[in-house]
Amino acid sequence: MTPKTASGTRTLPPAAQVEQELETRAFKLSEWMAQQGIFLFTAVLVLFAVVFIDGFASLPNLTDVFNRAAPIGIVAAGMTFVVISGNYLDLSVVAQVATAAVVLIAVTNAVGLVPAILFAIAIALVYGIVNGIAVGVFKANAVIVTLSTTFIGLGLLRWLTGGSIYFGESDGPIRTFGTTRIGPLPLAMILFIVVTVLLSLVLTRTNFGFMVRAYGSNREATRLAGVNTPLVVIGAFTMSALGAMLGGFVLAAFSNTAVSSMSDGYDFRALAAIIVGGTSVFGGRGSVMRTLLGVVFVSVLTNIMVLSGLGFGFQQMAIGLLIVLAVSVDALARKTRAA
Amino acid sequence: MTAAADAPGGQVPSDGDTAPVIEARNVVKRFGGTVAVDDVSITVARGEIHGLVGENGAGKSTLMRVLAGVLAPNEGEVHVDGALLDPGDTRAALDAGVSLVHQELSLVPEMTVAENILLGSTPTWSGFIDGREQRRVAAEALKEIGVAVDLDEPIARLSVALRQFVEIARAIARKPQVLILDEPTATLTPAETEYLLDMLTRLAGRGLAIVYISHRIPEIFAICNRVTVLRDGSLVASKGIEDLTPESVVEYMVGRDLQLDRESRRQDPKIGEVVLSARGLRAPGVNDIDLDVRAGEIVGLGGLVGAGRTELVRAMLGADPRTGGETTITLQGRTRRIVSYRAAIAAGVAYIPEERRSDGLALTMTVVDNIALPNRSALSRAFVLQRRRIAEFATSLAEAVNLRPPEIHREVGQYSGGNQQKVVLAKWLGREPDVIVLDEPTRGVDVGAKVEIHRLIRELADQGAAVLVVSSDLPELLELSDTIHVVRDGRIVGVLSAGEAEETTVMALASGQREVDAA
Amino acid sequence: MSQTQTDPRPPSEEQADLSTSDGLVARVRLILSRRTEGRAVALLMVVWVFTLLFEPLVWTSYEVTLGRIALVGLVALGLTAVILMGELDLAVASTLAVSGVIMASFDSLAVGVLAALATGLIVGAVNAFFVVVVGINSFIATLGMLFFLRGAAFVISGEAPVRIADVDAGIAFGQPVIGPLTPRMLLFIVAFVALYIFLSHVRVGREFYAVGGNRQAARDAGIPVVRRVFTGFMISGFISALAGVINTLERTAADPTAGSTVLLASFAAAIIGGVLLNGGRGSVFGTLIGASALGMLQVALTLSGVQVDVQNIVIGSVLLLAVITDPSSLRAAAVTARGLFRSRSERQPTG
Amino acid sequence: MRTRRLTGLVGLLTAGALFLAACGDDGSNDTTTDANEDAAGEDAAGDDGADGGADDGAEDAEEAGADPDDAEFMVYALLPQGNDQPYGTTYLPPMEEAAAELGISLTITNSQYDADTQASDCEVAVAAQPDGIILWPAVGDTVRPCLQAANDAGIPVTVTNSDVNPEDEELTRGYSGPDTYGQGAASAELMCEFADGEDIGIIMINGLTGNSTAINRENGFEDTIDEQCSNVEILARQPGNWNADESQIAASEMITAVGAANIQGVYAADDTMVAGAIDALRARDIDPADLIITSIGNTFLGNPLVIDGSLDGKVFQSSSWDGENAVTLMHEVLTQDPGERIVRFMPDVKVTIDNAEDPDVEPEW
Repeated sequence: MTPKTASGTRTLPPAAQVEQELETRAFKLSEWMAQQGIFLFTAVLVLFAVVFIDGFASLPNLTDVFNRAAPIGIVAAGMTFVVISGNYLDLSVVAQVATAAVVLIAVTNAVGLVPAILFAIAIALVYGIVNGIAVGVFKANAVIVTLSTTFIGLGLLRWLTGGSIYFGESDGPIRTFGTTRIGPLPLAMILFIVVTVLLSLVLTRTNFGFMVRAYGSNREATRLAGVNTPLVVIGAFTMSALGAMLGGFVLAAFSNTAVSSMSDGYDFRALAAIIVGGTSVFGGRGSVMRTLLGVVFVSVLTNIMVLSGLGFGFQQMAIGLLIVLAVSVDALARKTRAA
Repeated sequence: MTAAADAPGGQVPSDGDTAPVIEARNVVKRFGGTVAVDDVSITVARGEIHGLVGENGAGKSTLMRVLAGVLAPNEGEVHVDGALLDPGDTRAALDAGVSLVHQELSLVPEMTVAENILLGSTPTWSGFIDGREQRRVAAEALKEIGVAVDLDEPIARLSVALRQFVEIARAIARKPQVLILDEPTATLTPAETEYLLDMLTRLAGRGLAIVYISHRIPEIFAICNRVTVLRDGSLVASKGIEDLTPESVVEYMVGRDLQLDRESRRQDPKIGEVVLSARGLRAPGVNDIDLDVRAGEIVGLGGLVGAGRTELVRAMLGADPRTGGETTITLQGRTRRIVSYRAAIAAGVAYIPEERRSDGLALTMTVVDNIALPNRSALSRAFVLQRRRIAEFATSLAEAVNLRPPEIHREVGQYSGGNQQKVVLAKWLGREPDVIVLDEPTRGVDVGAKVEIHRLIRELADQGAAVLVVSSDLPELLELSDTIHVVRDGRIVGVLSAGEAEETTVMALASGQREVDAA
Repeated sequence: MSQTQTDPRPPSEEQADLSTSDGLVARVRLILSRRTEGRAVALLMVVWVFTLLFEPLVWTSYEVTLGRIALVGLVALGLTAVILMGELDLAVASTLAVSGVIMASFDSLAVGVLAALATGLIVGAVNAFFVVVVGINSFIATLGMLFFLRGAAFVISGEAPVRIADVDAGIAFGQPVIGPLTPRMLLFIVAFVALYIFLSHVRVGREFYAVGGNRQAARDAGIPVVRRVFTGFMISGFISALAGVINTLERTAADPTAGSTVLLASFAAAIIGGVLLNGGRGSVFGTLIGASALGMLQVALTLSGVQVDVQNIVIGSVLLLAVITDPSSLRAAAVTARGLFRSRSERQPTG
Repeated sequence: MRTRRLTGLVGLLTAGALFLAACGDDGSNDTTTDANEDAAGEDAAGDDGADGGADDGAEDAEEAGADPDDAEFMVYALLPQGNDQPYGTTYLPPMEEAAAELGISLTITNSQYDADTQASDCEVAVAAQPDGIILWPAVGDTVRPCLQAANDAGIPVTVTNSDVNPEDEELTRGYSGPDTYGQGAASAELMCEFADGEDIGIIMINGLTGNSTAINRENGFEDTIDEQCSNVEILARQPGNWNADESQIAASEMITAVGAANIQGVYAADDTMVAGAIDALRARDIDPADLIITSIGNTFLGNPLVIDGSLDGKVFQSSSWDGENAVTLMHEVLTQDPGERIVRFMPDVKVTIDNAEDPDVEPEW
């Protein structure tokens, strides 16, 4: 589970050093596949669907695809920061999404929309900071840390809310948000795009996002460049938490209901999308836009399978195969490059 | 298994039997363009301790790796007991009785001493580990080198010195005929070193053939019967110890016309006030160091691998925790204590680490990104990176360091060592540092790049920066430095001014062959 | 490092006081300090005290407690073998489910059991193939398998529980055979002893530590790393399948959704047991203790009528505690803390 | 008493935390002592979290179980859900009230639909030697061993919410709750009524894949359709996982798959999911009133839909009835020990526009 830069020894054997100095150019095609494969795959899949699946190309169906993609996509977009920082994943999104959804509807019903949102943000920050400190300061393994915060978080949520299901007012702001369309497009879908673009900008254009990528690429080099690395990690987990929060909002608004069990499986589903998108779990390589593609790819695939009447089991099997396939390409590319 | 392996090294008599146990014939080893070992032949006889000396990068380690079958030579062959060793087959070399004690430790931290000594050849009884046998062999090996370590102690709990000895015990346990030690004393204290040397003489006395690689001339003269000197990959001398003097060995090692270096030295540098200053600095591997670097001055840190120079600079800058002492940086009359690495960077320090690939660069990122990393704040407004400015900035720096080809959007990992090092420099040049610390700035760098890097370093100094250079490359050290501090065992054992510094004097100090009162 | 620089004595002496430390206390302390299970033992003791004081039932009806420990611990044992090599196996729960379903879909129990166990071995081999041959990070490879196998379980079972051929045999299987011990507990004990011996006294198993602790050194020493990794994953796969078989027999039916809580529980047990996720450190003994602590805690909390949510809060806290009190974590935190403290004093210049 | 236990637990965990920190340097590579000192502090802080969590637990457990001291009977209730599912959430309070009234001290477990956990809970329960065990099977096929064990220990078992397999019935003293199969069947009967002989195509939205209630309802519905109205054809089916979002998307996708024109009806296995399905129809500007839609449940989502005509009919299922009767039945068994097995089905009230406003079909969640 060690990211590559965390290897204990700081010196390479001299011979190995010399060898590494030599220019090692990647084999072009496999390289390209690793880099651009997801674009190709998505294109092929969509093309296939348009040709062979009746009704796939229809607007309502594409809307379904995006409705599938929106909540998980926003969560994945946020989690991308954690993955790129070389910390594998944030399991606690399960607890975070459910909490955000419940808080949004319950507190809106009780007090109002604004306090609800503020409260949700506060909770997201707590998650981000707790996970971030445990991983960034204590250098504890992200998987276990977020696993335990999931236990604690879900436990607290269910214990405090008694696990009830919450319904938004049938004409409340949440419902409005959930049903409003701009032109043919549901608002949630637009939010999904906007958030992804925003997060993508944060990752590629801002000082912070830059440090996250650098940290994921080489922790020590980043530290020696004078970066406050614990803060970077805390930041990454906070982005993940905020993404999870928005995902929870969208999920709640979509059906105007919220219940603590509504986000089951979001942890690994989000990670699956990120990996399929081609972001490397070794950190450093990847982008939010790739995650967007990954999410779209997975939803298109699921959609196709539902349209062709295939059951839940087959859907799971397909996703599993997909993950291994997508990463195999990357791995083989890395091998050919090393060779 | 060859017949040779059956003859346990321990018992072989050393009665004047000088038939070569191991023989390398016209070995050539290239790495891409660079020739690491050029047509070298050596022979080692039973009971002989064969010293192999040369500067860093002279090709000693590579030659030994060939002998031990770790590397396959491009040309030439290795014979053990007259039998040809199939190249690049570690297992075969081991079976033939050639054991290499690696320079870097290759032990499993969580396994016990006994287990590590027999790692890979664990005695088993139908699959089950034969604990008694394991402990017996391990104990025997340890007894043979006369070190008492608790067999059940996990390696992780041993001192580096003891780990080194366990490595040796491991080599001995394989009942080798030839024992190759690559810089075994690099991490040992004088006492431990002395102990190791006695041990080797004892082993040789029992007929073991030993190849001993070291920079440290006194050690060579303490134990070796023959000495082979390598320089730039080729063999320059191979004589019996009686025909050599420490001075002559150093001459052979260095043996280079020094005129060129003289000219390229800086003439009358304008040296100002003390900027970077360490007092009573203590850290693992660093013993109570005082060090000053003045504005416009290039201070060189000479010494052998493992002398503690890297530890010194890292502790000085707070990159690694220190156990005592303090560092200050004085600029425009304002003195700041350097309490953390980030404080040092904030105070205007630039640090080019020794391990470029693991500590210096984010290899999966582009040149621009790497250059931007330390300068990100300057290049972003309201936390937003300004792409165009960064690109221009990077381009200009890429030109300044003469990056070839200057494709700033290429992944650094795809550049050669020399170019990578230029990128490391570029990313710090951007900050116009007042203090710049370089650790082995030209290791693994081609000649062309080397010259340019030297030029850059001088320019920095001329602009009034305080420069501290760590280098194991003597000509480089002499060529660059205005003052040279020689470090040994974590202490500064000599300070030489550009004028009086000769390669021989530096080497003599570094290797402890000569103690001089600090100039 | 520091020792080498400060300690002038030759190593033989330096070692003397450690090795020849007579006096039982020193001996014991030495032995203990070498174990990796310390924190797990501490936790177990706490749980013991708690249960003895407040839930003696945990002890009086020990066979129940044992049953729970076996349930939590079995898969964790197999997982430990993989983690010791610095790899991960997220597919254990799905393997458990799919092997159970496969077993139940045969008309003959015997054949079914064999088929299920074979499935486990194959799954392990496939995981290993992707990890060492293709070169995928085991985390992802097994993540893929997690989805795939779960899906397979649904497909094979037709998305509904499958009753085993011979229900009475299943019920009989749930009954004690030796004293209060049911086959599940016996198999758990056997698996533990076997793995313990394998990992500490069999060369192949012991070399797992080398593979996880310093893979390069392992290669240099001529250890066939690839074969070891295969072995490890196949052990994990086999044990998961075994757990699947046991559960299916005891429940008299295979449930495609089975094992929902297994994956995380096993990890928790191993981590609390002091197994280092980066590999090379830990032991099945530690895992056993971790599993026992978790199992007893769960039983005790259940008996106390604590609802599952609160149980999760407690277990989560314990787990978090276990990771941040890992020595390396404590050191890392200490360094950062010192850094913060220093940079505050940095403000006022001196001299 | 439970409070005492838990505070004990908390205290000891805290002690344990410090203990752990103390043992912090076990097996570590040359640890620096000061590191551990610093850390001990860090860690004590970390522990407060655990502390807080468990404290909550303390009070909670107090609320959860009735005061045991003057309890006549001690009963274990092995449930597969609780506060993690809305049904369970509305099932528990009436159950606990009833227990308090009848002087029964309840210990409730939640296996979260994991058969193995429930089996283990069952062992715990049997070991505790209570007066009775109320069982809500997590996976119907897997409970026989548990029943066997209870029987051997002479502990009466009653079943709630979803009945055990016929061959296991002799091991139980009674069943109260909805006939989950029957609910599916009743919903199908509604469907047949409304279809009224014409050939129609419908889409089917089921519960969580693999979940026993989901399976029973699906079978009940499908079998009845086959027997009573072969004119109704199930064109497509997908799981909605008891969840409005999933159900809405799944429904919408099935509409795409089979074509809106071919669909004259929708069946969803519960109210939450039918609400999602109706949203899906609306989103495609299909007026749900034109379709025959039936479901099962008692949520606040359901009845309004019936009233506004979009949901034609549903089978009312009262979680409170369910929870309350689970206890009363057990009490009956304990006090008057009736000979044969009592089966008390929750009345399968069919809710249509005619009776949607009746108080006895008042939504509960």
